[in-house]
Amino acid sequence: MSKKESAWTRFAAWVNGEHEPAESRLFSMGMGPRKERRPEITLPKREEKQRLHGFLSWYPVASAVIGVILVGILLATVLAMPSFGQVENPTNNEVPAHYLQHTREETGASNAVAGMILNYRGFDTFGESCVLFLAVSCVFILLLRDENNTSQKDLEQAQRREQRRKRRQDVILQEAARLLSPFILLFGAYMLLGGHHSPGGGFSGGAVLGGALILYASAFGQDAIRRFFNEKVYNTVRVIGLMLYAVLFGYYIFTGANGLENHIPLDYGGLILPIDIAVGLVVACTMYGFYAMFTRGEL
Amino acid sequence: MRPFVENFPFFSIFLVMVTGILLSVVRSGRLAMRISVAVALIAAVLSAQVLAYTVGGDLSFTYVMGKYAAPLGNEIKAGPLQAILALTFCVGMAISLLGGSRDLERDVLPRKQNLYFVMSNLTLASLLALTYTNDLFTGYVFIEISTIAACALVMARDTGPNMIATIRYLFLSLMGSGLFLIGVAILYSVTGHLLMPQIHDEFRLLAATGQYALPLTVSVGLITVGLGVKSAMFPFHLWLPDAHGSATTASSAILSGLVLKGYIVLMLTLMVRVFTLELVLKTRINDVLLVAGVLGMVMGSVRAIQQTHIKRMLAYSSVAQIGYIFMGFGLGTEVGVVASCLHILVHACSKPMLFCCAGKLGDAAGHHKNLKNLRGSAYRSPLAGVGFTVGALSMIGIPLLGGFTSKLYFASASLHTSDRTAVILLVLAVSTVLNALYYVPAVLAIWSPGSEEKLAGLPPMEPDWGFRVSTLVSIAAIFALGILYDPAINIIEAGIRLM
Amino acid sequence: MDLIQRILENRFSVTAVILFGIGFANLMLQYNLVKKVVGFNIMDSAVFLLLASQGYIEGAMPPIVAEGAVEATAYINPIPSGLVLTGIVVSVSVSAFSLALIQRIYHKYGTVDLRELVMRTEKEED
Amino acid sequence: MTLLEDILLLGLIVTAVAAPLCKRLMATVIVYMSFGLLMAVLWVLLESPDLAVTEAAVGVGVTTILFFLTLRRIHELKGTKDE
Repeated sequence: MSKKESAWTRFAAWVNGEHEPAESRLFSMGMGPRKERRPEITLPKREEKQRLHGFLSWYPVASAVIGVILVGILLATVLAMPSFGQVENPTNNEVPAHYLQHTREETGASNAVAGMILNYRGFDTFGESCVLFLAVSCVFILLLRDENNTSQKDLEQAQRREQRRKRRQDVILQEAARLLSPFILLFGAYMLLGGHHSPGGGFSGGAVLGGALILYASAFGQDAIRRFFNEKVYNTVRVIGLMLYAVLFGYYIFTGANGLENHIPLDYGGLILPIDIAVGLVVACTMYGFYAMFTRGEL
Repeated sequence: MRPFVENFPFFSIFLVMVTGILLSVVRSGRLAMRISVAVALIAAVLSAQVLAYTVGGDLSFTYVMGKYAAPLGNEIKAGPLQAILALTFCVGMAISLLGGSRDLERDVLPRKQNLYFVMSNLTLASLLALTYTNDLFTGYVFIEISTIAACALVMARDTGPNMIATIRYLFLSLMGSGLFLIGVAILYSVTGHLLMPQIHDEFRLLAATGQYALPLTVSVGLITVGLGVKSAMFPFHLWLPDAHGSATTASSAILSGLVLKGYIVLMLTLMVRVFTLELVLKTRINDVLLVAGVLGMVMGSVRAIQQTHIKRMLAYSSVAQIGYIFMGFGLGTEVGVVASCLHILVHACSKPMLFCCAGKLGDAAGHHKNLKNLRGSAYRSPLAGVGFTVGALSMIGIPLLGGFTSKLYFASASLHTSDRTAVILLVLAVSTVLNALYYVPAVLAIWSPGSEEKLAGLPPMEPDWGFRVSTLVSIAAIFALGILYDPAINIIEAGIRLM
Repeated sequence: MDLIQRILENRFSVTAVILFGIGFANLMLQYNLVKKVVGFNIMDSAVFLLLASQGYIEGAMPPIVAEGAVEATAYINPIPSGLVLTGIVVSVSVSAFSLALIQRIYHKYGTVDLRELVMRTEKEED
Repeated sequence: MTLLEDILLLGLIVTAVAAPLCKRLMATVIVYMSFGLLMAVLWVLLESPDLAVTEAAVGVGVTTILFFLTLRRIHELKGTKDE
């Protein structure tokens, strides 16, 4: 009786949440050796460390074994795959042939890659631009200065660094930046605007534009950039770029899927050129945004 | 000229994406939240229209994302199953945001709240795209969107353990998407296509001739494992409890209830539409899924019993529920897949509510999340208590509630397999008992009259209309799935048939 | 002999797979978070190499179509290039995100070693 | 051409192995940068100029800048310790 009562009191205590449930005894047959509980705060530190060490020592071994097995399987796989560089491979079917033969009259671009990613598979590329947008937003959440991630000490330190930078300006860097920035900007714009008939396009052109901004900012300080490129302009340009893409391509999808006629002219790259510009704006903003967040935590 | 309703899947995806982009310039967090909820509800209405249209006509349709069809350009495909899943995702997103809004305002800095809603909207967009997509590479791009957005949702709370949970989650997810991508690369190089119907044709041809047998098997395996890693299949679930347990309430609800399902739905689409169940059976991948599912069911529950932190308990419970879904896939029969789909719906309805109620109960007990400290909290917030109880009972599998139906369907699906029936029935029984062993004490704890003096000092609860609405809607959904399950089953069966 | 012949023929994909293994191992095994990110980047590049090598045709030209020439096999396959282009951008975004996260973690804990970090959080948890 | 390709492929493997093995993170990043450059040259040999341009601008350029900025923030570069 007393045993039963104690069982009952134990159960009541368990229900009240005072005890850990007696799971280990209930299911010892089902789960083999008793598993250790999550350590309480009162647990001695050494034990905790040992447990972690246990975890950390089998983990590398296991993942190394998994890695070796994976590579072995993949090696066998690629050796069974179609040979390198042959014309009769399964990938060289009617789809790339169609792209290559019709990209000019269907998309207005002679660069088949640009035609493919921005027209035939433009939805993927819209998703990709959204990935960039998303990444820079995440970096904003993480590094934009706020009370969580910046203490007074950090601010003072940043100020000191800024003053030191102003005192000792790097002449070589500044002269090089003054000399190179226009050319880099020009080259970026060329790549951006010529994406439909030569290598380049929105992504690389935008990255080069962003690179020029980064060079300028690192030579003359972000205050110099902020004169024409502050947070407001930044947000506007970025959102306008993506919205331009969304609206243009949404219109294209809507008309295409419903069999309507779209009124997009095919000269000068057709749909490709405006979308390239939109993507370029987004990418340039993204790259500069990364830089600004990574150095100072503000735009 | 196609019927106008066929534009709705595309409209819903683009609407949510564009809203996400525009929200980055909205200053006020509260306004951003209202817009997000409204947009999720509009998308839900659009999906409901698609559902009515596809079920009414017993059809599924492809929608060209551009001017050039099938093997050339992107496509999406919508049928009854996709429509009902999209509807569930939209409603689930609205429920999660409404139910977690109070915690959100507290956990996320006001200046960055609009960015949180950017993330939530893009998560929803990626879920919709993963549901509707008919293109493997679109799948990859949106998997990445949902990975980044989900990580951002976890880290939005901005505390130390949270960051570490995020980075572990991120690295494991990246491993998963790397495996998925190399699987896609291998599949592309032997079939030469990226659109699912074309891959299916090539796949069947190659399987019939026996050419490239090894690359095909390996690519199916890699894609399955990659998606499995991202959706917390059993041995890869280690990141989940930390990430889901430490995030803010709305994030936990979104991640547990919805994001995991996005990857599972893509896997389901691939298995049914591309590889087909018979061919998957031949590669024996489904056995791996079955074992992982069964182990997940048992181990997830066992670990959940050991937890004292209510959110971590719910997170481990998610591991177990995901195990059910994989078990259904692993059976390799159509009935099993139907049961899994039903379980996806049930879990997507009840998990967000459980997390929101847990958050509310924690509030009621003075921001404690330990079961011990939650005693009596249900009296301070009765609706949260009722919601938690209903959700918990549904997870255990009490008749009249959604969880019961799906478990019943799992059991009946196991009868269709020849040699595994006994094992699966046994595991189902064991896992039901295990579920009861952690949900019942939690429910009893919140309803047990406890330390009044401790709770008396707390300020009175403010009325939270968003939470009330979201809880009532989810309770209604759970009862609907438990009592009127016939229409849902019919829709799912039609959806699988028309995949 | 046949095997070596085959390996040499497929040297691009074989290299890609080896790189994938290296990247994968680093992503899993390194405790230093920055090195993990490097490992991830190597892994992604390996997949891109595998993809792009599938589109190559011996002796073909870049897929920039000249006026009038319509022989499709004269150019390499543009599809893998497009996919890789997407992939590169995605992997840069992910790297930036994880590096930002690493900065915050360092700011908070003063270390980028995962072992230490895990130990710290275990202690910190309620 | 084949010889150059082989050398580049070997170089890729060597840099990929070496990058994470370096003691100092600075060296890791520099070796990784050379990995990216080798990759860019390889894209040219694979007749994909689009990829080469993008890899050089995005993959090598921006990623490396981000890596270095991170190293400065986590005090792995010389002279960036707190004063």
